[in-house]
Amino acid sequence: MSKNLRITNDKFIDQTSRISFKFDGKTLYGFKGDTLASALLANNIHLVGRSFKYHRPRGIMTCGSEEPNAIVQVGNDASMTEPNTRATEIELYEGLVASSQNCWPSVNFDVGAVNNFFSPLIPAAFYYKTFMWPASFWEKYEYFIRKSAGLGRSPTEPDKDFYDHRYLHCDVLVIGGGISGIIAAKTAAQNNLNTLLIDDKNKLGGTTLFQQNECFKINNTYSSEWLKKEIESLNLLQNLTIKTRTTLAAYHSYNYLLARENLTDHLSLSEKQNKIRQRLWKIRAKKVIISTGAMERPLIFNNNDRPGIILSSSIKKYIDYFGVKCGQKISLFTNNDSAYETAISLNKSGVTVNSVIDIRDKTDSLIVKQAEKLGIKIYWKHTVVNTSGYKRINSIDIMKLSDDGNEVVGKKFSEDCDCLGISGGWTPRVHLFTQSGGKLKFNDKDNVFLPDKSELEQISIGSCNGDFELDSIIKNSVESINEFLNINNNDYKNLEIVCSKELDKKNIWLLPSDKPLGKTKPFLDFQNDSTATDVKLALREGFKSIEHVKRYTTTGMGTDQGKLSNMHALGIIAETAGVKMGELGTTTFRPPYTPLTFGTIVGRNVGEFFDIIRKTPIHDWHVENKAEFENVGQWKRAWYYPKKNESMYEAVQRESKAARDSAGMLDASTLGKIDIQGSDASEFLNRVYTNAWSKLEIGKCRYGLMLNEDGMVYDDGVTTRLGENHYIMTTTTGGAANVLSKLEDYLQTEWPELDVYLTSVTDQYATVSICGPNSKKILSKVIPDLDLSDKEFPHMSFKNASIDNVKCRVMRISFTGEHSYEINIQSSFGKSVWEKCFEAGKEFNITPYGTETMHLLRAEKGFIITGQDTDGTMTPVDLQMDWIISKKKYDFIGKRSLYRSDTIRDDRKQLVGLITDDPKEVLEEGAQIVSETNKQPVEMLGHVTSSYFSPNLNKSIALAVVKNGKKLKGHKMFVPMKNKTINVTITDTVFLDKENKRLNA
Amino acid sequence: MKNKYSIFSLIKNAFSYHENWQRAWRDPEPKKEYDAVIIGGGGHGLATAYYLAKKHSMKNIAVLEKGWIGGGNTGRNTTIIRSNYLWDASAGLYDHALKIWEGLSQELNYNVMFSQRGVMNLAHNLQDVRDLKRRTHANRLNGIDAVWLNTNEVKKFCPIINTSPNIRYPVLGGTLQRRAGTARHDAVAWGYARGADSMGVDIIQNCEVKGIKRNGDSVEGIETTKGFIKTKKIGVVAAGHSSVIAKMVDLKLPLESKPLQALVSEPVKPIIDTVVMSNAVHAYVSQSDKGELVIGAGTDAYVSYTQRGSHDVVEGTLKAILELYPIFSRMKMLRQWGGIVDICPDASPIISKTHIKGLYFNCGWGTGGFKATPGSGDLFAHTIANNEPHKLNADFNINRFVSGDLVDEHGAAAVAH
Amino acid sequence: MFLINCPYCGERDQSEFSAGGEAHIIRPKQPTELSDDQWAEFLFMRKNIKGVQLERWNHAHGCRKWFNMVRDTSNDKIHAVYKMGEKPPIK
Amino acid sequence: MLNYNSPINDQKEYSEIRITEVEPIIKLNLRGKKRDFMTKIGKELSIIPPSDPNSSSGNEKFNILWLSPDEWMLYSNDKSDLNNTNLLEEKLFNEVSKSKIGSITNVSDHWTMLNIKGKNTFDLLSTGCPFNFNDFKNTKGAVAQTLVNHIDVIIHNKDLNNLNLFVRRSFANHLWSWLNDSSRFF
Repeated sequence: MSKNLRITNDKFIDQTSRISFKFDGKTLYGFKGDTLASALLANNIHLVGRSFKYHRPRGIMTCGSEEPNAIVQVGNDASMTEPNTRATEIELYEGLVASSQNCWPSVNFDVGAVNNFFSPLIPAAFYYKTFMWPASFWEKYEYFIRKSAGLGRSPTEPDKDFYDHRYLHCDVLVIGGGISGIIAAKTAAQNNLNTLLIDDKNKLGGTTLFQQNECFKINNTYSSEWLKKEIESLNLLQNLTIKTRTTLAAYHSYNYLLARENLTDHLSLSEKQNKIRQRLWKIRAKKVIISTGAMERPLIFNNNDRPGIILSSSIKKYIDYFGVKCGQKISLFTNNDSAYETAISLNKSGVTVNSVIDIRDKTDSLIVKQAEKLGIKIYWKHTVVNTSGYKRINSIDIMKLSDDGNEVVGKKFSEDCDCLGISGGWTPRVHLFTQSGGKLKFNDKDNVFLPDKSELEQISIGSCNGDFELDSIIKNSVESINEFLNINNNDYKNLEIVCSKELDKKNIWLLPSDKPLGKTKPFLDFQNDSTATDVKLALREGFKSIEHVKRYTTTGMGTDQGKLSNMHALGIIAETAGVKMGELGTTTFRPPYTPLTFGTIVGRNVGEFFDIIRKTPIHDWHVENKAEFENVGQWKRAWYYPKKNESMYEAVQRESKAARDSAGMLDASTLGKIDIQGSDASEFLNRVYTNAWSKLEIGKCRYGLMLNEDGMVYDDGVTTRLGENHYIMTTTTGGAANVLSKLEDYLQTEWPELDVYLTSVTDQYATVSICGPNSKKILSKVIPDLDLSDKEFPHMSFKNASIDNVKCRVMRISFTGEHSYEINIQSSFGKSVWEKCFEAGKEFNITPYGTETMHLLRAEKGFIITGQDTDGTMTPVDLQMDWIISKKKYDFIGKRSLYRSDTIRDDRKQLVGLITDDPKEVLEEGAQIVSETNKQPVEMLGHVTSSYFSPNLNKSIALAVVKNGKKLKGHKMFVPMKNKTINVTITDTVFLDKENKRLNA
Repeated sequence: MKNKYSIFSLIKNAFSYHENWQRAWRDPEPKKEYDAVIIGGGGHGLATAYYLAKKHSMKNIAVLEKGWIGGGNTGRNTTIIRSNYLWDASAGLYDHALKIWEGLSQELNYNVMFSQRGVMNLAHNLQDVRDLKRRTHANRLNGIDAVWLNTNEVKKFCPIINTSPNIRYPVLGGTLQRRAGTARHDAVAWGYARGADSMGVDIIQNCEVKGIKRNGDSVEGIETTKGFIKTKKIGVVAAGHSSVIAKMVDLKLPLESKPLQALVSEPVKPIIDTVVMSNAVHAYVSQSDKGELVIGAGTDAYVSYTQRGSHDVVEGTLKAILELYPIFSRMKMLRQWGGIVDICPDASPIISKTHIKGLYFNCGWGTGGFKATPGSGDLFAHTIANNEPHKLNADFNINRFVSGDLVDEHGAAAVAH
Repeated sequence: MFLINCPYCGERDQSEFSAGGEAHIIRPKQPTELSDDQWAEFLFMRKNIKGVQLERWNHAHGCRKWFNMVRDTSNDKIHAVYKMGEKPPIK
Repeated sequence: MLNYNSPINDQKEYSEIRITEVEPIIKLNLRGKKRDFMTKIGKELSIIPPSDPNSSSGNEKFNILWLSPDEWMLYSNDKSDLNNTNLLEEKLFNEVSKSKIGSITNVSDHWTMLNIKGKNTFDLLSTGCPFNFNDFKNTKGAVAQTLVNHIDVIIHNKDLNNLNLFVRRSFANHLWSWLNDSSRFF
């Protein structure tokens, strides 16, 4: 690093520990504590990137999160590289690799720069006005537009880093560890409020931390010295938590805030290993104190974007904090006092200050006098009209301002410089305040927006609240804190404060030039290359509202979200349109305050934790036996059990056949189970199901259909009467949760008079279903002492039993049409019972089957699956299940809707069976059904909902919904596929054992 | 007539430093009376006015906008355009729109940047597959381009998708509509505004509707912050605020207005060249010409007019994005925002007259209104001009909620469009 | 994320709750007596108020009780919560 | 004999965190609105179900956790064998459900009980739980029903940095591995 740009300054960076890093392939050196920006400047590198549209050379302009230009690609590893990172925020670490963006082949020679030459042709929003001919060519134009747009490169491999979340509840959250934030945090914590103080930098103290100027003293020491003692005293406070490197990202209503803590980005590559990279703090604060400070504005004049043009206060930080000179011959251009602080710091450090160009009339505040004393040249009432130097500023043109400040007068003269510091005054950081829904008011004196009304428990203090003088910052902060926390803290009452006060202000949003505006390039949004000229064009074309102008010119749409540009855009619009700033309103600052990494927002909920996995008590057995699994809601259900190299089709054919020929077993534990007790249980069921329940005998089971209030089928399942006032209801696997909350809703809001209690017992019981001609034999081996005779234990009934002294409930119900039983036993014994049944069944070749076979078997019997054969538009009548609608019952959920003019139509889509002419041809589920083949477009009468090849019937079968299907039984229909048409015949929905003989086989 | 936009007009104006461009639209004060007034200066409203003037030769029209045109959902959506809907009625409606989109830039002499980069809907479970195949078949028979892609074809079409069989909800396939794509949302509003204005339509911004004057069962005019405006025909295209306007005439609509959130990443060089939607895992993404990833989140379950939603919705969406695109983990969210969408129980819109004579409503677009903008405007204009619906919007009347003849597109709308 | 004061459990994060829409839409005691229009009114038509609205919420991941809320939909401010069956508190 | 399988059956140690599955434990869901219900339960168990929200009552054998104004969960302090569960369930069922003053449901296997101990216990929970533990952690016997990583849980504060967490059995495995994954960063 070039020695002569570093001064000795060990206060904040460790100049003894040298760090090597790479920028654009070149190996460079910096110190521990440097940012990439300060290290580059120390190496005399200003040109770091190219602008978005014109590809103009751009350099480091700030020292913080508002940086519009110096955004770089960090790292070159395909999985760990990060685009669009601010050099001003990257803490230097050993092995850091960074490169310029948006330039090709290199930042020094960028082909894209031709755009700058064509810039007269491409004003704001030019693309709306062209690329329209020939019509078909847009995609081709667009291809090139897309290529030249974008800034950095996205990673192309998955991220290897970890991210994490933490919830935190505190009494007081203080955002920003500058002088006022530190006072606030200390005061709150001292008064037994559990307090969190966060700051985005790695050290507390804000800009006061390095303020060593005679003009700013507290109790006869530099304000920085005084503040250091305050900061040290924080360590003694019990209930104060301090988080540095933590940026407040979003401020939502109800004082819910998101903050990103940066844990490893500043560590060397080796130190980063296996640590959490970033943590998102989800903060719920009773009270919030915003002390985010203010940021310096640029000045808007011709060619104000060259590398080497830097905000004056940043130049000060680079010299006073990092010990880095931004140049050897620096000129300063300002409309306020703060540039003089910079001048004095530079002068102290032996940097030549050519001059201070001040647009104001002569003023003699303390600090100005100080500067004059040091012999610094000042041009009062002058302005910079142009700058020169392509890749680095080398000179500026200066002219005198007219009295009204609207034009320049007199003779133009030049001044050579290698760096220009600009200061357009200060903008309070009100972003978070507005994010939280707070309203702003405009202050004409300082030309700033300030916090006004807020609904929430919050205050803004310090310069983000419009206090810019050291004494008033302390005085007003303390007052508001006392009032807000309703305490009385006198610690800061009798401080002896010396500070220079700004006596005179002057603000010109767009500084005049000697050239016509159209010929100049006064940049507003440096990243998006939108100029004051563009804004005026938008206004000329009738775009009035700030949001219109913003969108039309893309001002403020860059990665800095217009932190530097918004105020001037507003100012110029107001001036041109002749309205007052206040009336114009401001653009809304949307979260996040600074860009937030996707990984941080998601935390650890990636990969296996992307979504919850629910497992049945028998899950492990399915795994051990090589089952393939199907996702059903959050459940993992055994789908089928392939043997050796069996395909799914082969496995399902085998399983289905076995189940009907001898015996099969299914893990039905995922079905929802609701325990219903209470003296009105029967009445309750009457109201929620379409059929009648009062007469169901104890010990008997019944199938029920549940509708939505709109009459459409919602869920179904078997419910068993366990006792006089005791039922157990089963629901579909997917519907379980919704059914329970729907039923609770009716109980609590519509029928509070009913004495009914619902308790979910889905996870309490494992359900082993055994079906097939031999199921009875098998069960009798598992539960020898249970009488399984049809007389004692008929279809649709249940028995209490026990297996090895473990109680269980056995239902004789069937979803396959086979003679079958369901054993419900407490989950902890589920796997064991399953294994016992499997053992007992071996001699009968009992075959475990999964959901796919279950679907096939029930389809052979024409049983529906809600959600597959229904789609929220099917009534029970449409399903040809009229029999399940009680005619006697006065009311049940959804009944009224069944009698609306459309739902009573008898030509609605109805569930039917389909047989293909070619029994080998299996229809595609979702295929459409038509009655004629030679029309386009043709009316679609319905679609195939379920379709399988039935090994038991040895032919293809399908269920479908077809318009007026009931009446069309026996009719020929067509299923038009992409390349062929399949002939089908509409049939009854029951394909196998219409007489239900097998139930008792 | 306005001066035509073209590369030549750009060159010409370059010589005068672009000092001589005309206003894109006038900024008139409202007249005493109009033949028809459109409430709502979003894309749909401006398009309605444009087609009333263009096709139904009604020139004395005003569009009233509470804020600034295109400032509502038009300027807040994720600009996806497609027509691969399930039911005939919807397919007809949205494909009508898609056909207009295909020539819109030329029609308006304003580049709306409609780019047909394709929209792909992914299936993650067996029911997804059934539903999407059902849709694909229906689309094909409706003459709408849609093809089914198996997992490998999905990967081929969009290589950055994680199609590993080992993820929580593996990609089992998808359906692709190549004619579908995206457009530049602001340009649509501005293009229609410029076109309507040049035919004499008054576009009146910062003009809030305070009340609707009725005489018996027909409308007489509108009370606004800029005074009373007489008119016999009122077309309401107020999206999230439809119910607010309806209340002025004691009309209740089957609508709920809910926050819908979206976000963009920082701009990067081209990385994804199509639109991918996934209902099952709640993620959809495309990349703007500027390079930003445009990501749509879901709606919140509660009514709100705040244009803000809960953070959980955004977190859930990005979770799904990283599941399908793990390479985006280090990308950064640049900006998030919300819009207010008016949702019908059947997730289909209402383009209909009402029992009040001269009062028409165009609402209920939920999360999917942008894609329909040109078609919606065209059909609504037809309905207003003839006091009868066009056959393409006949099924989208208010009465369907009484008869029960709903157009249930929940399948298609499970997340958002 | 709202901070919702469950009438039974106290202040909890919004994520523990689920929203149930407009409140006090009482299910007709005799649906069969209603015309299609009246039934549609109950089934689908909503006030969808911009401003102070009465709505239903369920502490789904807490005590599972349904309750009512007075909330301003124009700024999401919650004015009050009250139990099922209770009269809305005067605003 | 059938063998008993609990979903996790394991214990893990991390810095200042110990997570253990404790099974089998009797768990009964108690529902009732009427006063007789309270007295009946009180008589049978010599513990009155607490009427204060988010609280619990108990003795050396049992705890009763408040779940809602008309719902409680009873669980035993010690591992218990099956027969006790059945006897207790039957007794209460007859006294309460049969006599129409409420309901009694066996949820011993519906819920899985994890014990979490150690200084970092609440930090661990805060990685995925929006609940405000500031007061809770100092209130012995406090009860919270909330979400941990989007999974419903019931948390019972037994002692300083020592709590029992109940999760539905089918979720237990997932929550277990999630908690372990989170713990390794402490």
